Amino acid sequence: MVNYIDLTIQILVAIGVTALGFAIGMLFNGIARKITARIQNRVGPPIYQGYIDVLKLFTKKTNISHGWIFDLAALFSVAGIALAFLFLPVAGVSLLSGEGDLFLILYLLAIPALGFALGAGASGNPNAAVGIMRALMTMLAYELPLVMVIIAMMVYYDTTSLAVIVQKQANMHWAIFIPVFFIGALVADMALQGMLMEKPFDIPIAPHEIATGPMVEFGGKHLGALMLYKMMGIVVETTLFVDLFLGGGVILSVSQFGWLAYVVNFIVWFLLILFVFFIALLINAVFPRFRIEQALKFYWKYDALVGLLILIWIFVGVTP
Amino acid sequence: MMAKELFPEAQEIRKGRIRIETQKDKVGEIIKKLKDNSYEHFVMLSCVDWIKEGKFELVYQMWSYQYKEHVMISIKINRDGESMLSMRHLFPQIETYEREIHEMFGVNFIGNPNLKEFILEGWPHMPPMRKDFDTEKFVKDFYYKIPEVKEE
Amino acid sequence: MITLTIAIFLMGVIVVGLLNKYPKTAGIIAFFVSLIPFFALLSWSSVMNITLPSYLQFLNFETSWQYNLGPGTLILQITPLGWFFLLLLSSLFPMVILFSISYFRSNAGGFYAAMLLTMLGSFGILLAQDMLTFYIFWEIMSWSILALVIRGGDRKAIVSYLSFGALSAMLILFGFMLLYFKTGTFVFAEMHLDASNLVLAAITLIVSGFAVKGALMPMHVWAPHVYSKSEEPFVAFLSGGLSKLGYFGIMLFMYGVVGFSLLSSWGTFRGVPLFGYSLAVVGAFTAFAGTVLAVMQDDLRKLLAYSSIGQLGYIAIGLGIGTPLALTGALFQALNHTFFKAVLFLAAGAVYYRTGKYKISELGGLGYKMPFTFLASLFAIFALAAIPITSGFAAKWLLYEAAIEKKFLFVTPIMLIAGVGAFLYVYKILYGVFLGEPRYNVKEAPLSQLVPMWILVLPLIIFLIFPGWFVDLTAPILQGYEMTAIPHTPYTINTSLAKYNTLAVIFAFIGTLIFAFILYLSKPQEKVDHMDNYLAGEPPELYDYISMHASSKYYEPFEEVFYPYFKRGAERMWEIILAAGEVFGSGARKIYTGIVGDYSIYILLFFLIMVGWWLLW
Amino acid sequence: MNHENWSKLARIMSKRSLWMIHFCTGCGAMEMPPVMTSRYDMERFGMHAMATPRQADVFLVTGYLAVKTLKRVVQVYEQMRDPKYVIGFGSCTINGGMYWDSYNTIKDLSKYIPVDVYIAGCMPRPEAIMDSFLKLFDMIDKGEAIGWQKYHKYYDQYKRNQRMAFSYRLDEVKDIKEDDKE
Amino acid sequence: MTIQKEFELFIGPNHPGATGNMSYHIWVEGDKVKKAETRVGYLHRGFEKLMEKRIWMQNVPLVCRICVPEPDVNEASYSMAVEDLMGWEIPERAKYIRTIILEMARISAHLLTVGGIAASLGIYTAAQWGIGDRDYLLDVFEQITGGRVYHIYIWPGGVRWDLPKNTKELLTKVLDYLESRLPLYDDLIMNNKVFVRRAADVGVVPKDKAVEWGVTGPNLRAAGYEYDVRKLEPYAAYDKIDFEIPHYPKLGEYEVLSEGSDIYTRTAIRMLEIQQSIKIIRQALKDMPEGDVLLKHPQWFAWKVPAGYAYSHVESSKGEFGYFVVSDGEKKPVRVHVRGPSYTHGINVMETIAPGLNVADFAPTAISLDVCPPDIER
Repeated sequence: MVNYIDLTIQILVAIGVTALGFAIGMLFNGIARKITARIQNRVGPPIYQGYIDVLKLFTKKTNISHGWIFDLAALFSVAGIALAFLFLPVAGVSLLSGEGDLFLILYLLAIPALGFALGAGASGNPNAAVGIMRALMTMLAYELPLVMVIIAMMVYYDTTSLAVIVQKQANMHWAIFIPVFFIGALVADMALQGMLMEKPFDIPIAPHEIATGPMVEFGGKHLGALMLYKMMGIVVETTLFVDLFLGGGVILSVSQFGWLAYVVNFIVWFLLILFVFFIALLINAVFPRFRIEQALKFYWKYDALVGLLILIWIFVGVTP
Repeated sequence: MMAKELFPEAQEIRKGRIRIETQKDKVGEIIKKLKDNSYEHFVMLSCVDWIKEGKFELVYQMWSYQYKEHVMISIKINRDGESMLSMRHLFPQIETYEREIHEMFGVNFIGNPNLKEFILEGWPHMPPMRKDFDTEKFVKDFYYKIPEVKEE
Repeated sequence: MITLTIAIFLMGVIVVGLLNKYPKTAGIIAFFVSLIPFFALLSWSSVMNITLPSYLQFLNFETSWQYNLGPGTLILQITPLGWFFLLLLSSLFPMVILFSISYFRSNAGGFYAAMLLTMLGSFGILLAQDMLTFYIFWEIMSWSILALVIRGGDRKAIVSYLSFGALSAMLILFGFMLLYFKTGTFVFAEMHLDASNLVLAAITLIVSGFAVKGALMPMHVWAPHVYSKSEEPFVAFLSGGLSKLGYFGIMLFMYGVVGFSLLSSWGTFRGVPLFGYSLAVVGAFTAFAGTVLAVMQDDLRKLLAYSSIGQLGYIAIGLGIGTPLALTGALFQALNHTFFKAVLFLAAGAVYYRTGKYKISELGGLGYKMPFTFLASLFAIFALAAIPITSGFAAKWLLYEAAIEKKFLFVTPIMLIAGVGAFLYVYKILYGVFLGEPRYNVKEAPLSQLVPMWILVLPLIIFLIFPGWFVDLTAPILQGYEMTAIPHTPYTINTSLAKYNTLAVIFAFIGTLIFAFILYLSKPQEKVDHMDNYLAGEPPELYDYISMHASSKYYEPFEEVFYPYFKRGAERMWEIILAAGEVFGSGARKIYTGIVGDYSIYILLFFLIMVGWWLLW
Repeated sequence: MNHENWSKLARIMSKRSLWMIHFCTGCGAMEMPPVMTSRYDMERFGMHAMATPRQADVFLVTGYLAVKTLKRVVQVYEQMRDPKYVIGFGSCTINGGMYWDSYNTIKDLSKYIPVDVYIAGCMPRPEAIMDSFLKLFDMIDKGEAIGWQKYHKYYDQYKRNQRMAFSYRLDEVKDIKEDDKE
Repeated sequence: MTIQKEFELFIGPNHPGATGNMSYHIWVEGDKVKKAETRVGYLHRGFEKLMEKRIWMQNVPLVCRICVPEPDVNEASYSMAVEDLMGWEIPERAKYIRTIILEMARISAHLLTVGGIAASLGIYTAAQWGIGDRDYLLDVFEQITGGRVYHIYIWPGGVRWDLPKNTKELLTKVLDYLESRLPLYDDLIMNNKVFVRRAADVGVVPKDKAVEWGVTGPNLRAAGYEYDVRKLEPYAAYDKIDFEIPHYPKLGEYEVLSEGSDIYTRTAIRMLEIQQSIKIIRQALKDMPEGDVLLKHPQWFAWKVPAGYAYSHVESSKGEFGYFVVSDGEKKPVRVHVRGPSYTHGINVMETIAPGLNVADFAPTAISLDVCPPDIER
């Protein structure tokens, strides 16, 4: 029998966490712009600018659409990224992450991307098509080193579940303190740069080349949905990194400290994803972007080579 | 060889500025000869409207990096529809200059296939750079006559 | 009943062959004949421990059938494995025939005849219990495929199919002979094999023979040519259904005839039989290379062909690893591939039917014109790309889990990257064919083409929600190999490493979709014309035509990076094939005149010679 | 929340996040980089340049408009989504400025598209530009920046003037009236 | 229906990669540009027509509006042409002041361009810094001339007025600041590995064609010619000042990476020219004699310029900027024709080198050629 009270609570918590994820995402947008502005000798917008922008886009009086396939982009991108977030352990709290694993998360991240690509393609603009081509190729490029590291971790921890990986890193046994995974974290951080679409891998949206690429025809609420996707994407992707290498931000055990542990873990998680994002921003501020084939070569030559070494290391070290 | 040695009819108007007045069928030959003699930088092609004489003056201007000398090859053609041979095979940028002069003065260049609209778009009147086109009158008759948007 | 079935099929072949001038009638007759295997399947459902209501089992087929034929006995018997693959083929086949009814406007009798013959061959292969039967039906199938390839009329395709078909047949025949030499019997159940090198050689030969049909690299060379130069309904059946027969054969001989313990006795590597390990590596390479090659194609059918090769590689990986998890994954992948690839090929056929174009760079903007074709292929594409809102994901997930469970450190990244690469080529199809600039003013495909497509989409949705039902199907098969099915409930699958709960995914997705939908409905919108687009401010009315479809050479940077690595390999391979094929083909070309009637006679002659040979022996 | 409060909120959001279209129509664009960058930094107000008209809210018509450009400006303006605002930048948009007798530049921008705020000067200093932003904020707050509503309301008149300008002929008006009748 | 394989993109006018209000209509297949057409005319004001309607002196405020990023070259070139026809020799101090003003304009234009090239490849920080630092120069301009952008300071016969008293200190301070910033730009742009990969061997103007195509200025020097109007035909006080012409392959502290004039070399040349300009201004400030800055000439409205033809050219930050002036001895010119360097760079050079360019490299190439549309169509 299904326990309806538990189910309701679960659903409410899920809604709350999703809302929180979006809220943090929008805050991160403001923080990012502020930090970038400081690097560029500017004052920058207020830190809550992300909220204003999204609200403004959703309050535009008229919107355009290129047909129902175009609208799929807005739906799929928001829904898909929220879905991916629900399957991630956040600060050690796993909502649905027990129900799926890392492979699922990797594929869930493709839902918003593919939905976005559908909408952009339906807009019929060549800029958008070129942008999507670049986005998909960037994805192919950074996935190789990323999955190499992730698979090394899966084999090392003998699980594919992210929740279990986080659990096994409890009591500060973070993966990043293991030498091989410290290198792995560096490899994954480069991949994260591509995932976050920060320079030198912001090739898909390069404004000077293809006028913001896929987003070229999006305005109003459609663009608002895409911005939500992008902002939430920051939270999802940095959380994935933190879960993999930094123990998900768990420093206090819930069984020992009770609710205090939730609060502290949450703060630590927030600081850690902010830190990871901050590094990405610093790199973003001082690099130009690659051409697409250069990005592919960079990831598959250098990053993946290190990833291969990690795999060999694990291959030798772990006996089946 | 310097321009003065090549063409005795060339006159030096001031230091480093040579002017050659010639006929329109000799232009190609002169430019070619100058180009071969280190006058390899084509500066520009100008058109001057001498309305009193009823002539257009086309001035081909070249520069020699070696002799530091500027040569103006000047020809005059009739204002009323005389054509000129295109020199686009000698320097690629001449094509653009001819295109502009065609549009702004109405001079036809034979052998230039690319004389389509360049700067203006849908211009229905006389080529505007001609002296007999009165821009002030045009502005007063046109732009100032466009009605304001009346708000009820 | 089986005798009757074979008789009906053969009669059907003759009848539809004669009705060449009446394609519609021939098609309808062929459709009714094509339903018979499916009824047989229903009546045999007890093999899989499924009890169906009696009104679905109105035809009662016997479970085993024997025919005494000189040197041996032909034995047909339904087994769980045969039942499973028959499920794929017999549900696909009527749909393909249904699709063809409106697809062919003329000259279709030969097509239906050959198709029925192909199905008859497959039917026999799946039920065969001895090598003799297996081989006879295998040849029937192969030769009738040849007739269909010849209908396509491309010399390269014919030569390559002929050479590879012959190679495949020879390998299999040689393997069978070795096995017969070793055991003295044709019947699978009576073979008692030991861990000798002779058996290893036999099984290697047999598996490589089947790999040709399964388009495993490097035996894939024929596939792109045949897939891209034959008629679409046949290609759908070839790629969706017939290619599975190769894997059926591999599975039958590796796990049914030889068995997991015997495979292990030839050496293991990190807990996996060495034989299986190498098959898995070949499969991973196929998956990756097939994907990369698919990304580079411009011809829609070639793209789908290479994509088939890539996706079939996953099955080989599963069969190679050989744990219950992996075999379940492989079978699941086989099922998914049958349906989504058939849908995609049929959609390509529908697109061709309406526009007459196969080149992706020449198509475009059909999504709004043919919305149902688009949606069906979108679903198929989601399944192909293993998006977790179709059953395609469950299959890939099982394979990944199996690989990680066995600590396949180097194979798994390749599998995953091939999965990501799939996004690239599916987007090429989506954008190039269905999205972008509307270039054609065409109608939606006819209903008789849409219905089969949508029926074939159904399994992808059902097994998305209840992957556990699929695991139930595998239980009897695995039981036969002394394995137990993986732990599951109708909507969850558990492995030693993780758990996959489809209900959680679906409900969460519906929830977030509702959230997105509320946001989306917050403001009204207006639809704008395609030309009301961002052109950097240029007013479109100033231009006669602005080409805005970027699909030609869509992945040019990708091609520039990868082409040099693939060009030489593929070309050299092709040279060898041509040299071999030329020897075989130059004589053959005189015989292959291009008239379907002739080929039927050849096939009949071959049949007689074959039977005669067996009788004399 | 009732409708009035809602639209007030919308106005507040809209004013604090005005995205400018990246379109340098004239030499006034030269003073835009300083405004955008570290010296004056208009991102303080939440404003930044967007590439395409679909994304943008405010159009800075930076300086004189050749008729050829006016076509593009109108195209871009019509592609922008409501609410949208126009700032006429420099004397040239007001009365033609330096180019009062030029045959190819329009003299009064508000004849062709509605303008919410004008900035005088050739060229206006960044301070003036920033001031115009504040003025626009103020107008949006009070609900006075209604150029886009005017454009809908007097669409015929704007369209007539645009067509006249595009054809360089006054008599184009007649044709339009006939068109409208049809 | 025939299917066109290429798709069409418009780089401009409303495009972040456009170099001002102009447009490239490009045909692209896959990732490569197959054909490019330059569309100009969006900024056409009919300057040359307007100048025929105005008296000689009234044209000075008009000419500076031809090239916005660097208006002073127009004033200088026009004034030189008029002085040429009049036969005037301007006072020595005015020559030095002109030099200072022109070099300041060069620095500010180069900062804008280098920032623009960097931004087009993605280093927005460089653009922000560049434009921010340029503003300090604009402050100096404002103090000297009263205007930030349009200065109308160089007149036929000299300059309008003498430098204010504290200009020297202010300018020195700004130059010191700029010099301290240059190493940062080097780190951010020129020594950036990703920048080098993106910029080297991209958008190459071949050396053997450069002169014939009419390439001038930094773009020509990047191709390997040591041609500079300041040395070839010294104007203002350049003949008395010691400076170098940075050209390929003498790239100073920068690595020599490629043949011909590519994005990287063009950027390097501009960075080096900023250094040279700072050096020139320092010298000019030091050597500047005292005295008049403007010739005593008749009332402006009464000028009649002797009949004749004159061509004067100056080295702008983009290339050779020339004025062809024809007078018939009246109060108004008969014809003034402006030769903008972008006329060749933007049209025939761009259209010739575009086929084969990667679509990602198109805008950076155009920006690094420093195409400025107003001097094409005027």
